[in-house]
Amino acid sequence: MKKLINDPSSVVRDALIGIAAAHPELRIDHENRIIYRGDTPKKGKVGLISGGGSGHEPLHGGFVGYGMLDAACAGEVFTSPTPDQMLEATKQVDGGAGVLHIVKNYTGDVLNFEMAAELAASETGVAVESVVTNDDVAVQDSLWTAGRRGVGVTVLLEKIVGAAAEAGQDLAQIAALARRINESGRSMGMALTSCTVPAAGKPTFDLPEGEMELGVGIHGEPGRTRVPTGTARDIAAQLVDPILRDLDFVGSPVIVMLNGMGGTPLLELYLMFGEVAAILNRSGVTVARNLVGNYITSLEMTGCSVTVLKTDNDMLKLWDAPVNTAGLRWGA
Amino acid sequence: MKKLINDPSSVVRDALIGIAAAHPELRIDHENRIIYRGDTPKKGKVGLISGGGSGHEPLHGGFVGYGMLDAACAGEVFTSPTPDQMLEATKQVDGGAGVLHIVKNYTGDVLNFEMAAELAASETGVAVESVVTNDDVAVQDSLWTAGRRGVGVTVLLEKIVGAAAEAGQDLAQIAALARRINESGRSMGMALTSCTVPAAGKPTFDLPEGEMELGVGIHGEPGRTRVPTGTARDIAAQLVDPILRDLDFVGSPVIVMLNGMGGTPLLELYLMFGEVAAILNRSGVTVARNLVGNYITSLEMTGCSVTVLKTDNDMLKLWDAPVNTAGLRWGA
Amino acid sequence: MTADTGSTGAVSTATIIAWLTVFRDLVTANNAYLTELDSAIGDADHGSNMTRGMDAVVAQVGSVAPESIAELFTSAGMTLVKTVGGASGPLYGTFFLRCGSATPAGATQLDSTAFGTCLRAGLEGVVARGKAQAGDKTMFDAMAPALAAYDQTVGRGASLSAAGVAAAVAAATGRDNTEPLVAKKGRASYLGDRSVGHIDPGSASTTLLFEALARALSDT
Amino acid sequence: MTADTGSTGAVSTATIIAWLTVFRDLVTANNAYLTELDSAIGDADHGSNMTRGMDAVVAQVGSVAPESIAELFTSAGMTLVKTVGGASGPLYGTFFLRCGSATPAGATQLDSTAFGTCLRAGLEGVVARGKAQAGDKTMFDAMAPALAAYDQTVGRGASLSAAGVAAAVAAATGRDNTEPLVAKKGRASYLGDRSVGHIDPGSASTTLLFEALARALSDT
Ligand SMILES: Nc1ncnc2c1ncn2[C@@H]1O[C@H](COP(=O)(O)OP(=O)(O)O)[C@@H](O)[C@H]1O
Ligand SMILES: Nc1ncnc2c1ncn2[C@@H]1O[C@H](COP(=O)(O)OP(=O)(O)O)[C@@H](O)[C@H]1O
Ligand SMILES: [Mg+2]
Ligand SMILES: [Mg+2]
Ligand SMILES: [Mg+2]
Ligand SMILES: [Mg+2]
Repeated sequence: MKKLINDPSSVVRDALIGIAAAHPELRIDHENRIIYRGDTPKKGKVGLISGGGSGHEPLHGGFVGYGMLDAACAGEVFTSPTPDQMLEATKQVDGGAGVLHIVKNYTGDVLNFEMAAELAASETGVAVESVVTNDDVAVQDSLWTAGRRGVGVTVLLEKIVGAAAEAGQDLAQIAALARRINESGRSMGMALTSCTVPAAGKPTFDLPEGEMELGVGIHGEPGRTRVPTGTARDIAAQLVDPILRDLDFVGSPVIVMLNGMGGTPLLELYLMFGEVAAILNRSGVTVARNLVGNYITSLEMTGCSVTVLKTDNDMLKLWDAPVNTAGLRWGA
Repeated sequence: MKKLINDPSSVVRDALIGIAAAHPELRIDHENRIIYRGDTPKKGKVGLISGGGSGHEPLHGGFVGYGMLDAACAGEVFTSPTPDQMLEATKQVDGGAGVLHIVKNYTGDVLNFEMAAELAASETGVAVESVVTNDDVAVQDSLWTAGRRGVGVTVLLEKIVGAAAEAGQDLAQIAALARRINESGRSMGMALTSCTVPAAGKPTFDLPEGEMELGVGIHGEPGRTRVPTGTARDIAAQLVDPILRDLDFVGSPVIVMLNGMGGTPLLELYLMFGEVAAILNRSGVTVARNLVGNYITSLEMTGCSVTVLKTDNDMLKLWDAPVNTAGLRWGA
Repeated sequence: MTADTGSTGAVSTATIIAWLTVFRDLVTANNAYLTELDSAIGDADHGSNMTRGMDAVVAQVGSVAPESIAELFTSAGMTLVKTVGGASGPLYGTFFLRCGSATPAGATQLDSTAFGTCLRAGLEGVVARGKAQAGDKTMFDAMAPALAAYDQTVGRGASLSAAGVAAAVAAATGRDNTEPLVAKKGRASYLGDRSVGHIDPGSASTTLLFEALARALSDT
Repeated sequence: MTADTGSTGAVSTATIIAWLTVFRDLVTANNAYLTELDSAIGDADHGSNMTRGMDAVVAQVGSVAPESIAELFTSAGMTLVKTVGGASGPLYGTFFLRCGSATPAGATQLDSTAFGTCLRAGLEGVVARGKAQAGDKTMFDAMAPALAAYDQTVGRGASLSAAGVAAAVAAATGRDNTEPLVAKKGRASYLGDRSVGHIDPGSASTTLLFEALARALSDT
């Protein structure tokens, strides 16, 4: 294993020290591993918190700041944070208008946020709503399983509801908006190589030359199927087709994110975006906005994911509103 | 070789198609492989162009836009662009106030920009100044060699002179500022793994477990020495010490960039920045601003580089001025 | 009424401390194995999750010296919830928290039936939290058979020690039985059919939990 | 005055076209080899750079059918400058551009001395552009000996064909002699002492240039 770390057991702690050094505008609670906006709580504004395992940077800590999250709780690498972290963050960011928990649909994240919400209800007067993202079309959904994973839509959702909170929408409106965004977005990912969890010390899986994992998530977990690699054009089709089969995107402006898994060069991500945009064009889907880059990653895994989100003018306005975070910034 | 590409020979062309799709605010000349600001030339503003081999993204195309470059010429992967590209860009961005060529010190870049400047002088009336960056302390400098490589300082320079051009400084002032920045900055890089040039089809070098290349540049070239890997703390010292030995940074506010080589997770880059910042603090160097992320990369190489730039209040003001590019954005 | 000749003994605070300590030792020794299982159908962290959590539990128990069994269980549960995260944190945490709630306050000794009631409450907590059913390929598939075996062994009047061994053996069988299953819950469910042919990591750590229990009960 | 019995012949436009075409064929066949050399002490692109450039040169020459030797050289030089980039683009480009400037306008035939003058002008162009000196571990170290051998062979009245062979042999020796050198120019110079023990990629492509010349001149 080759990594720029001091010790596998101190990766998250050490990285938080670096984040604190790099971003004096944020407030870091090192003991609880929480990254706060410097000016939270903002009186009257709904507080937005998220969190999850580390290793997906810039998600979520990189999305804390004006127009996006109030706080992000950092778990160990690929391990969701604990209820006490979320409870503490919930208390700290409440400006009297309640707090939204943004949760990616993984058993660990869901259970820990659930316990945090229970604790918040019993120990504090803070109104808490939770939204669970589950946009990954690689996973077959069913009432009887853990359901779909939450992946790329989480990034777009955090931006849009962040702007809504900044605009003064109340908790019920924001929770409803968040659920609507989740229902309107779909993602699909692939990997050319695995990542290495620091504590595990070796790649989670082996992927020989000529093969790729199709339908991977963001935890170095194997995908739905192992298939031969292909050209960027082929791969783009293998990512976009299942998305378009799952939801009708024709007729509404969409936001497209071409997300890198962490180890793929930006040159290739742009190249892939070109292929994805071409398919969407041919399919009659109108790309109104886009993001190309590493936004929700899986350590050094190479590969990418595509997220398509159906929007309307209101959502686009919220998307365009100023945001000022380490990972996403415009208009501010 | 595992890459998200269609064909090794069309990587740059295909990526430019993606960049055009992702950034309607830019203008792409696909034939000449030039990325332009949508609104260039701006009458009375000094035009800024740069360029180099592809594979270093976001450098340089990602730095085209308000407050930074007017145009970037894209070469093949790791191969400097050609004089006709630079000549064309020079003509296109001249708003009557002349054009600055920002050149990284590699024989290829220098020779091609030199020929472009000769052609501009003989074929056009455009006033051209060139600045060559050579900030890499890994390379021993000498009159009798190709000298030091231009690396990280190039990014900071493009931002700062971009703001100066926006503020209306004239060509002579801007060229002088650019040279002063180059003289005030130093960089040092390392790699844990090699990258793979698409046309070569295999890694440029093999780097076994437990070893790293110290003093690498950004072209997958081997470094100055191969040494055992160490903790992030050790590696930070091996990068920062030669920088501090080369130039005295005490007493002036510095901008520090902790740059990823392309394949290293952001989590590790932040962790490294924490270690670098600690060393600088201990050494009495005042870090006024910082950048942490992938800014001048070497395809999927893992590793990082540190750049330290000595500034003054004027430079910091230019640094803080609004910038709106794909790769660097604030205040706009 | 039974042929078993051992004493039925009692579970004391020392037994619980031994249980937790041996469980810590077992997950530490099997850290790489648990992570290996989690690499195949998960995210390669189950070993480090359990080791981190049980290290904290044993440290906490050592530093505050809880005076009752309920306190011990609650402390272990709270510590797991606070230090593990992931799916296993809330699930193992809830297991011990519910064990604690089901233990009479202040009690320092439990007979085999009362202890069985605690364990059963723990299992019900896991189900309430995780909604797993038999055959979903989770820790439930080791825990439920373990408790059934415990109850059955105690029911025929055997010793606590024998009940512990029976539980451990049943857990191991339950763990092995997860191999051919398609995962329905947790991270492995994303793999669909590809989860077949792999042992569920949580069922493996639960087997260690009951192996540890068997060892702790062997001294009762 | 000489024992050489071959005709001294003349260089025609056809000779130059053959030279460029064979050079294209040789760099194409040696693409991986040149890139391999460039991987060791450079950035792994010399093979693809030269192949891309010479493909374009041959395509261009074929499409416009230049009528004089000077036009051929100039076209080759311009095309290399426009399509190669990197260090080799301007250097090989300048080589041919200067060969062109040194060729009498409109000439379609050159004797061995006049042709030697062209080549010498090309070498001087490379030096003017790249400032390399003997022993800097660059293409110069193959090109300079090649021209010296050419001049010497022509000087003793030997055939163009013999001069081409002598140049190719000298280039190859020059290439091999770059191996122990510490690079002073170009990308390999960043390696300092680590550049020792590797052949300079540009000296290898320059050797191919003179091998191609030898083949083209063998028909004169
Ligand atoms: N809903 C559930 N009910 C019971 N056990 C579950 C459930 N979901 C997951 N598990 C158990 O948790 C184990 C995984 O734990 P761990 O790897 O620590 O967490 P994570 O999956 O969050 O990485 C699985 O092997 C499984 O036994
Ligand atoms: N200053 C110079 N003078 C002469 N030849 C040079 C000089 N610099 C580099 N070269 C030659 O160029 C070759 C490298 O070409 P190439 O790999 O195509 O370009 P780059 O170094 O830009 O990647 C070197 O092997 C060397 O022979
Ligand atoms: Mg996990
Ligand atoms: Mg090159
Ligand atoms: Mg796991
Ligand atoms: Mg090269």
